[in-house]
Order: sequence, then C-alpha cells, then structure tokens
Amino acid sequence: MSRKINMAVSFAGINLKNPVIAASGTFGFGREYSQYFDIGRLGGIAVKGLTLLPRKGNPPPRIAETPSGILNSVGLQNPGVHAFIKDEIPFIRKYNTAIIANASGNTVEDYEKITEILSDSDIDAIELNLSCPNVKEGCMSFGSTPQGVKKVVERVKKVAKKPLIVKLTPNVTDIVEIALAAQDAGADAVSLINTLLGMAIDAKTRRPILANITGGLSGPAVKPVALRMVYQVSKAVKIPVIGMGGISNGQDAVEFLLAGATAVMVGTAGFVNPYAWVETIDGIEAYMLENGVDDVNELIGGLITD
Amino acid sequence: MSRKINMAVSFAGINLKNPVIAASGTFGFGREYSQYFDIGRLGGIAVKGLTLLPRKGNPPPRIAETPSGILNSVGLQNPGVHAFIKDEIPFIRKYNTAIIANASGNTVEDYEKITEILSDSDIDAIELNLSCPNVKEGCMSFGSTPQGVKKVVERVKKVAKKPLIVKLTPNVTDIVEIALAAQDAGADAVSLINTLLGMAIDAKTRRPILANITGGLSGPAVKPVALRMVYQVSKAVKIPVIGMGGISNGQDAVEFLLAGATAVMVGTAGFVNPYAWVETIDGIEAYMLENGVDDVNELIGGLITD
Amino acid sequence: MRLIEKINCIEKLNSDTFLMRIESENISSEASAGQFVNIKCGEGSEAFLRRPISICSIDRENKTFDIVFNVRGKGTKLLSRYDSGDEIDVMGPLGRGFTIDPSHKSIAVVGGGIGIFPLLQVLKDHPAPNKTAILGFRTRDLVVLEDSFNQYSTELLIATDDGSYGHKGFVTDLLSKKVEAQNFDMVYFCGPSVMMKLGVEVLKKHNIPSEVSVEQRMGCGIGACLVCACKTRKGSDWDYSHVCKDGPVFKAEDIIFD
Amino acid sequence: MRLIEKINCIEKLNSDTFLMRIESENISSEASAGQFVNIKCGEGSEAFLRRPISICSIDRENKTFDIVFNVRGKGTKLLSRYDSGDEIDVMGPLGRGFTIDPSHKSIAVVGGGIGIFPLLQVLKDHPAPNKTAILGFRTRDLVVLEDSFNQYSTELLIATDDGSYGHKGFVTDLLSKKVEAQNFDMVYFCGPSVMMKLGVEVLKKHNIPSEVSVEQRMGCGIGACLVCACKTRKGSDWDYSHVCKDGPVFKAEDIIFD
Ligand SMILES: Cc1cc2nc3c(=O)[nH]c(=O)nc-3n(C[C@H](O)[C@H](O)[C@H](O)COP(=O)(O)OP(=O)(O)OC[C@H]3O[C@@H](n4cnc5c(N)ncnc54)[C@H](O)[C@@H]3O)c2cc1C
Ligand SMILES: Cc1cc2nc3c(=O)[nH]c(=O)nc-3n(C[C@H](O)[C@H](O)[C@H](O)COP(=O)(O)OP(=O)(O)OC[C@H]3O[C@@H](n4cnc5c(N)ncnc54)[C@H](O)[C@@H]3O)c2cc1C
Ligand SMILES: Cc1cc2nc3c(=O)[nH]c(=O)nc-3n(C[C@H](O)[C@H](O)[C@H](O)COP(=O)(O)O)c2cc1C
Ligand SMILES: Cc1cc2nc3c(=O)[nH]c(=O)nc-3n(C[C@H](O)[C@H](O)[C@H](O)COP(=O)(O)O)c2cc1C
Ligand code: FES
Ligand code: FES
Repeated sequence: MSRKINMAVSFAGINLKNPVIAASGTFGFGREYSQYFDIGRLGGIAVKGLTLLPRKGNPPPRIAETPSGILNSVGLQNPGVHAFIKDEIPFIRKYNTAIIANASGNTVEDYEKITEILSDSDIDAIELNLSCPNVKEGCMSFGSTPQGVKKVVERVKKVAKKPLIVKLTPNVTDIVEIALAAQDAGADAVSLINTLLGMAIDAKTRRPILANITGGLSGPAVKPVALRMVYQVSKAVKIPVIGMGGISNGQDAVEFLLAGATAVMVGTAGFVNPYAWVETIDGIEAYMLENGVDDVNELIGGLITD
Repeated sequence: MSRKINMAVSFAGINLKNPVIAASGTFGFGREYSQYFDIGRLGGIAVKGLTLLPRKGNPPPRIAETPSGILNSVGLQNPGVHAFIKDEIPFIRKYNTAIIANASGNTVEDYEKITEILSDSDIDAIELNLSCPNVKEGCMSFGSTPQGVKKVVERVKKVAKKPLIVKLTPNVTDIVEIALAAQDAGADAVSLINTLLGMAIDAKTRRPILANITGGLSGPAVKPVALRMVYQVSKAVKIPVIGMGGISNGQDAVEFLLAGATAVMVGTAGFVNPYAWVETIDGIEAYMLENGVDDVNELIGGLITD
Repeated sequence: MRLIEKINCIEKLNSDTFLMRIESENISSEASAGQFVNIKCGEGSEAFLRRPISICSIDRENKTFDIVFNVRGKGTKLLSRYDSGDEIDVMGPLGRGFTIDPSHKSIAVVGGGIGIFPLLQVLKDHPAPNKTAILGFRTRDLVVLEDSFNQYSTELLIATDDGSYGHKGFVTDLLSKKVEAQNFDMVYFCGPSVMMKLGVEVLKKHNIPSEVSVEQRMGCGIGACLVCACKTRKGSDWDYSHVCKDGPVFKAEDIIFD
Repeated sequence: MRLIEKINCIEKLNSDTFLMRIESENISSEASAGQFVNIKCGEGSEAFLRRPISICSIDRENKTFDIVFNVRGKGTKLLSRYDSGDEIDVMGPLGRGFTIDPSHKSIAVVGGGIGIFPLLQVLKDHPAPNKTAILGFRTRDLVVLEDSFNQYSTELLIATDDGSYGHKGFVTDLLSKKVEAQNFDMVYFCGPSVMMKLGVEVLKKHNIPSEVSVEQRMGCGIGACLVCACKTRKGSDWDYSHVCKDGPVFKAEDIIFD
C-alpha cells in the first residue's frame, strides 16, 4: 500500500492541487504544451505577460544560449488583455488548473486598468510583472525601487478583485526591501525571480547576439541567485513567496520549498525537456516518498541552518 | 612568416604585456600555479584579497558547485598585508608580471591604512575590493551604494601612491551609478564583476551546502551578467574598465574586450583547467591572427551595435 | 512529440557535414518535406538548448529519416560525435513544411549551403514531371548530396562561389537565366536571406509563386515562447510570426526580408 | 601536474563502487600512499569542478595506478561511464600522503566506507612485519577489496553496521579491543569524521600516534583558492589548514574535530 501524500498548497486565497506552476512567458497560453502532456496536471499556469493593447515585441534574434542558461528579449509580445480574455481563458478553463494572469504596463494607469479588466475575468490570480527587463518603459523601472513598487501596487490593490501576486526583479541591490514594499502596499504574495539582465556577444561578427543588445538571463545558471533571494525574502516577509529561477526537476523545486517558497514556477527547463513541468511534480512526490514526508507543506521553509 | 601582433595594453599608468590578469582569490600569491606554467607569461596577478591583520576566513564547506559555476565563501582568509609584503612580493617579483594588490577592510580607516602600507611596497597597482559578499562588515556594504563607494575611494585616493583600481560588486540595481561614483572619487580604473550573491541547498540533508549559508557565484554561469555590466559601465565612464566573470578562454576574453574592457581577469576557470590563464592569452592571439587584428587595443570597445 | 530514437547510421559527407539516419516510426510517418526536428545534442547542459535541424529525407517504408548538418558550434559538434546505435532525443516533426500542389507540372528548388537539405524531400514527394534543382555551395569541396539531388530532379544545376565546380557565381544567376526559358508553377527556396530575397524578386517579375524556408534562433521550438520571430505582412501592416510554428516555410509574399 | 591519461580498465566492484586503473608514468612513479588525484569527470560543464579521489593502489612496475570510487552524484556518475581505452583528465599526485616510518614494527589501518581506499597502498608500502587492517562497511553487499587487503595485511578485521558480515558494529569497537592486546607503533585512519575522532581518542589513552586523512569540498585542489579549510591546532590557538595542500593526511593531534 503506497502512502498517501498531500501535494496541495493554499495561499493568498489561491488553492493549487500541487505547488508547480508554469512560469509566465515560457508556456504561452498552454495550447502548445497541451499537445505534450495533460496541462490539467499543473498546479497553475502563469500565462504570457499581458498588456492592455497588443504588442509586437522586440526584433529578432530574441534568444541567446549561455552557459547553463539562456538570454531572452521577447519584449512582451502578446495579443492584449482583451484577446486573452476572449480567446485564451475559455481554452485553459477546460483544464483543471489555476489561471494566473501576468500583467504589465508602461504607466501606473496601465497597471490599474489592466487589473480592473482582469478582475472581471475568469482567472484565479493576477501576477503583476514589475520586472521585465526587455521593455523600455514601465515594468522593471517600477520594480527597481521600493517607491516604484509601492506606487504601482497601492494603486492596483485598490481595484484588484483577485489575489495579487507581485513579481520581482532580481536586478536590485536589496531584494528584501523591494519585497517589503510590495507587502506593505498590499500584495497578497510575491513571486521571484524574473530574469537577470545580461548580454551575449558573437566574437566572430563582433555584434551582440540579441537584436535588443541585452536580455534576461534564466535557466539553471541563475538558480543560486534565485534560491538566495527566495530565502532572504521569505525570512523577511509575512506573505507567501513563489520561487523560481532555473528549476528543472523535483529536487530543484524541493530546494526552493525548503528555502521558503510556498509554490514554484518552472520555465526555461521546459524548452529543453517539454515534460519538465510534470516531471517536477513527479520529482517532488518521489522526494517526499523517499524522505518520509507526507505533506508538501512540511517542506516549506524547512531549511535547517543551525 | 607569421604576422607580428601587439598584445600589450596600458592604462592608468599600468603597463601589461598582455591583457590577461589572474583574478584575486583564485590564484593565491602565484606559488601554486607557478608549478603548472610560467606565471611570468601573465599580464598581471591580482593576489588574494588582503586585510590589515591576518584573517582566518569562514568555516568550511566554503565551496559549492552550481550549474556552470561555483559558490565560494572563503571570507578573505589571508596572512595580512605585512606578511604579503615580506613573504610574497619577493616571490612574485621574480617573474615578469604586474602585481596587483587586492585590498579589503571593515572600515574606511582600514582601507586608508592598508593603502598607505601598500603604497610603499613594490607593487604595480592597488585593487580596492568594495565587493566581497562573504564578510559581515565593510567591503560589499561600502560597494553597494554610490555614497559608500565615494566615501572610501575619496579617502583612499588621497593616500594612494599607486594606480587605484576599484573592484565593483554586481549585486546592485545600477552598476553605472556605482562606477561613476568610483570615477568621480578618483579611481584610476574599475574592475568588475566580483561574485553574485547566491546560495545552494542540499535537498537530502535540508541544509545549505555552505557553512556560511550564502556565497559568491562565479564561473561561466555569470558571464552574461558580467558582459552586460562591463558594456554598460565602459560606455558610461572615462576611466578604463577591467572585465571579468566566467572567462574561460580566448573567445570569452575577446567578448569582454569588445564590450569595452581594456584588460580581463580569469579566475574560476583555472580550477577546472590549470592552464586556463595562459590558454586565454593564446586564444586571444589566435583570434587576432584568424581575424586579421594586429593590435589587441583595436578590439577594446569594438562591439558593433548599429 | 518528444522521442528517444535510435541512430541507424551516421556518415561524414565532407570535412564538416554529416548525414545522420534516425529510426523513427512516428517521425517518418508523420513528417512532410520542409519540417524540422529539434534535437538535444548530448546530455547535460554543454549545449543547453535543442538545435533545430531540417528533415532532409524520409524513408517511410524503412521508418527512418535523414538529417544533414554542418558542424558550426557546440551543439552540432556534439551531434557529430554520435555513433550508430546510440539513442538521440528529438522533438518532431515540427513546423509547417512546403506546400505540394499535385497540379503543378514544373517546379524548382533553389538552395544554398545548409539550405539545400530540406529541399531534397520536396523533390522526392512532388509528382511534377519537371523538377529543377539549383544548388549553391561556397566551393567544390563542400558539394554534397549531388547524387541524391540528381536522382530526384529532372535537371540539376550547381553553382559555386569560386567557380571550382559548376557555374561560378550565385544560384540566383542560374535561376534568372532559367526562368527566361522555362515557366515554373512554383519555386521552393531555402538558404541565406539575401539569396532568397533576390530569388523572390526575380520570380516576382515573372509572376511565379514561391515558398521560402526561414531560419531563426529558437527556444521551445513549438510556438510557446515567442522568441523565433520573423517579420510577416498582415494586411497593409506587419506583425511577427514565429518560425517554429507558423514556419519555417512561408509563402514568399508574406515574408518581409529586412 | 595535469595529465591526459589512458584508462587501462574499469571494473564494477558492487552496485555503486567502481575500480578504475589508469596508465600514468608520472603519477605511478611520483605518488605515495594517501595522496589523491583531481579528476575532470566528463567534458564540459555537467560536473563543473574536478573531483578529488584517493589513489588506492600503485603499480610502479606496470606504470598504472588504481582509484576506487562510489557513485554519489553527477561527477562520480559520469566517471563510472568511462570505458577502458578512454582518455581521462587528471591532476596529480596531489597533497601530502601518510608518513611511513620503516622503524615501525606494528601498524594498523582503520577505515570506513570510501575511507578504506587510500589505506591499501599504506599496507603495500609499509615494511612493518605486523600490519592490521580494520575496515568498516554498512552492510555485507558493500564489502569490497577484501582480497587485496588480506594480501597486504597480516590480519584483517571487518565490521558491518548491521552485522551481516564480520563484527556487528563499528571499526572503533574492533580497534578498542585490539589495542588492549597489541601495541601499535602507528595507526592510519581514513573515514567519517566521527569514526576518526573516536578512534583517535581510543589511541590517545594508549599513547599511540596516528594519522588521519580528511575530506573537504575543493576548488583548485592545489592550495591556491583556500576553500578546502579544516581546523588545525597552532600552538595554543587554531588556524585553518587546507586539505588539498597541507593534507589530506594530518597528524591526528593537529586536527580539531568539530
Ligand atoms: C528551421 C531550421 C532548420 C535548420 N536546418 C538545418 C539543417 O538541416 N542543417 C544544418 O546544418 N543546419 C540547420 N539549421 C541551422 C542549425 O540550427 C544551426 O546551425 C545550429 O543550431 C547551430 O548550433 P551550434 O550549436 O552548432 O552553434 P552555436 O553557435 O554554438 O549555437 C548557439 C545557439 O544559437 C543557435 N543558432 C546558431 N546558429 C543558428 C542558425 N543558423 N539557426 C538557428 N539557430 C542557430 C543554436 O541553435 C544555439 O541555440 C536549421 C535552422 C533552423 C532554424
Ligand atoms: C582527498 C579526498 C579523497 C577522496 N577519495 C575518495 C575515494 O577514493 N573514493 C571515493 O569514492 N570518494 C573519495 N572522495 C570523495 C569524493 O571526492 C566525492 O564522493 C565526490 O567528489 C562526489 O562527487 P559527485 O559528483 O559524485 O557528487 P556531487 O554531490 O554531485 O558533488 C558536488 C560537489 O561536491 C563535492 N563533494 C561532494 N561530496 C564530497 C566529499 N565527500 N568530499 C569532497 N567533495 C565532495 C564534489 O567534489 C563536487 O564539487 C574523496 C574526497 C577527498 C576530499
Ligand atoms: C522566453 C521567456 C519569456 C518570458 N516572459 C515573461 C513574461 O512575459 N512575464 C514575466 O513575468 N516573466 C517572463 N519571463 C520570466 C520567467 O517567467 C521566469 O521568471 C524566469 O525565466 C526564471 O525562471 P526559469 O529559469 O525557470 O525560466 C520570461 C522568460 C523567458 C525565458
Ligand atoms: C574562491 C574565490 C575567492 C575569491 N576571493 C576574492 C578576493 O579575495 N578578492 C576579490 O576581489 N575577489 C575575489 N574573488 C572574486 C574573483 O576575483 C572574481 O571577481 C570572480 O570570481 C569572477 O571571475 P571568475 O568567474 O573568472 O572567477 C574570489 C573568487 C573565488 C572563486
Ligand atoms: S521557438 Fe518558441 S515560439 Fe518558436
Ligand atoms: S582546493 Fe583550493 S586550496 Fe584546497
């Protein structure tokens, strides 16, 4: 008789059947990967970053391979929040998984407006992207200072009728200060990390590989930085933390849970292994069985540091 | 007949026969690697980080392997500046290579004092370490704000009788602002990047791998972040920039030169390949021959970004 | 589909070009000319991302397909080290291939460098009685698959940049001459952007439709990450399409060559 | 020295223990018992750092040396996949080995788990007429190299944690009993910290000197990076020594076990 283990986590009014969420921008709106596995197995899906109006994004090349990671400079290409609500929500809703709408804007008003619109749609939570390094206006420029974070989150919180997750950029001197600002301004949770600003050069052509020159670094290479930030933030804040950055399997995910994350997101790893998301769920279960853990919640913040 | 190429670079009153320097903390005082190759082939050696008094450093484990990189938390173990001057300088001077003394302190007075002492010793330059993430006081806490950098560098510059290189931490929101502060305060050059603050966890034991919990990330994993910062900084400052972070071979080094570095440092790569330093020199030469570049100075800042 | 398949054989065609035959019931039965596979080259993170490689030839009966690749960087280097019998991790068939209209009587494929590989299966699958192949290489030593292209075309023209074999110059020279004499129903392009752009312009003057296969750096390879953007016409405006899902083959008139 | 050497053979000793014989004129002629090599396991960055592995046995005549290793993580896994004839990238011999005093008449080696491997060469090199080997394993299935240790010792005692083979319990139990009967001139330890600490305490009561081989995570492996620190006595104070250069073998009285 195999032991019964609990994989469900709840936080900020969101109930997930397991703590593994597809990271925004790496999973589209779920359509493509639904041909590879049952996306209803996921705890949730953070959809491609949305803006009020459709966006074309940055010119290609938009990706560069780096040691154990990638740089991307997609620049928030998306069909706009209205097309998302009309065309994509009905598709994802066919699966039993939480829908997290990742939202960006150039101005505080944009953030406010998109939150209002999303609040009236059939989603489970809003993830406010204050951390995209690949667009000129808004986004990371708000997320880089406690004041910027406070300003946006306070305004958004007033109109939000869904749980509000604030996604943080790692490109800051003091991630704790930023997370506390989000908490103080009313965030129901924080998610981190978005990508680290980086660059790749082709020595042969003497040109940057990305048309946008710089891009956001993700994948296993950033895991140590992500783990450290998740650890620091979850010790400092009272709201739940969603951890991500380089998670490729169950063991990586367990490390983030131990560091204090209540749930995790998996992104880049899926480009290499399209089953990375489900294998991460299976891997956490396998770890729990091997180590006699009955409830995934026991792992959260379970790091021993005496 | 093989073409004659120039590998020498000069900056801030320092003349290097080639732009490749051993990075501080990875090369000790040169003794160990001198048994592997002629360390006189190097452009220079940045010695292990020095403090006024001897330091024991942090408890072990002090290293963790991460995807394409390592975390270290040595914590500035060193014999103190006096032992360095007495025991180590005479050894390194036997080789025809520049000696760069990497110096740290807990207080502004420490930095001032060690600079005075080093100024009277037989070294070629001082590299002020405002960026070590592995000690509780001083160091990175000075390097994280323009004010901190300004305070230390201004005081130190007054007593420095050697070219002053200021080594920057990448763990900041705006590296350009920090570099400008160093320049304004009188730095003759800046070097970057020191390590990114990170963490590794052993899921099995549920403990951090490093006794110090967090450590500094280096190696190929950080190269995209390092390249980006070197590019940003060298566009913004007038003083020369020394680039490092994940350089493992000539091609990597050329990328940093193109991004704007006048010289490069190589560290972590040497742990894997003890000849990484000399192979980087050879690799730059090979690149120049292949691409018809006669003078390494032509590469500096040669990135094409139209 | 992501599959762990067996390598039937690997053959070195010249100093840096390899042909790999992969056994795959799924891919050989589902793939069409112009589609690609996305390959994990070696375990671990040495070549972190998958590498997109066109399907060059399909043997539906023996349930194998061939890829042909040039060794360029880390990934293709690792790929060249595989042995027959080894397992390989492939996703595919991916993307949209070439359109084959059985009513067409006269077609041409025009390729340069690594762009020639996806064109072979077009010739194999196309029922047209007149099939011209115009292939360009840098130099004689790099000419590969000549016999195969000969076998499946009614006429094969080769150009080399240095004139060491066939016509000295570009495939577009040969194409320009050819279209004066012959009226193609459709032309299929794959190769460097400049070559395709020029070729498409030549055909435009003669009102000959064409399809082009486009290259772009990829992440997911299936349309989820949006990194593989290429500019396409959309009414009077333009938008980014995605090479891995909307392509790699596009109608020539849809593509905006920059 | 960094060397690219040839693997003579690799043998699986049990479910996760492998013996690898490496041909190396340099290392076989220069190495002494207790030294180690630092191995790059596989090309590229999958296992980024080198892995320190003790030299288990040296065949100076045939110019080979053996390492024996347990598969623990990525690096040792990659190591286990090498085949005879493959090339391997090793740095060595590194560190300070055991002191062999030819005037000693009676010695013992005491090892547990992967700690037994460096002790074999001590027995092989030591001229003492009385050589006791006390080896500990978790369970019977993990017992390895019994024949070799038998061959080079005058007495071999084995303990298993679960009693499935030899004495049930720890090597320190066997050692305690043994020292009551026999006066060793020197004892050599290698194994888990707790085992060595206990063993050293036992010997202290009998005034028997000993040496211990210590493990620590390493970077450079040659004393340049200072990561492999271990606490050692320095007068009335303490300081960090470095396992790769000052060790891995230390006089027992110099080590501060935490
Ligand atoms: C749809 C498609 C079909 C292709 N078919 C073939 C083929 O049949 N035969 C063949 O030899 N080559 C083909 N290519 C090109 C092939 O993908 C690249 O040569 C290969 O990815 C280079 O990888 P590398 O590791 O050798 O080079 P690296 O420079 O080390 O690669 C670094 C990164 O850049 C990407 N990259 C580099 N060059 C290209 C390129 N030209 N196109 C896309 N990504 C690139 C790599 O995929 C990798 O992510 C095709 C490309 C595409 C997009
Ligand atoms: C001087 C010395 C001699 C050794 N001799 C042997 C031997 O003869 N046979 C044997 O099986 N093992 C020996 N070990 C232990 C061996 O080095 C580790 O088991 C091995 O490094 C684990 O690598 P991995 O990739 O399998 O594990 P991973 O956990 O994937 O390794 C991750 C990182 O941690 C380091 N690490 C993990 N465990 C250890 C450890 N116990 N000691 C040092 N570093 C570690 C690795 O080197 C690597 O850098 C020795 C260690 C030292 C220091
Ligand atoms: C191609 C790509 C596109 C991304 N787009 C978004 C986005 O639209 N919104 C967002 O908040 N994060 C975006 N991210 C960041 C990821 O959600 C995630 O924070 C980051 O990649 C780290 O996780 P990983 O290492 O598992 O990928 C994107 C990442 C990648 C690789
Ligand atoms: C083990 C270790 C010790 C280090 N000690 C110092 C130090 O004492 N002073 C300093 O300025 N930087 C120190 N560094 C940082 C390096 O000099 C360098 O900035 C960093 O490692 C990035 O370069 P790399 O990726 O080539 O190693 C240390 C790095 C390592 C890995
Ligand atoms: S590669 Fe991901 S959308 Fe094309
Ligand atoms: S591993 Fe570098 S000093 Fe020991």
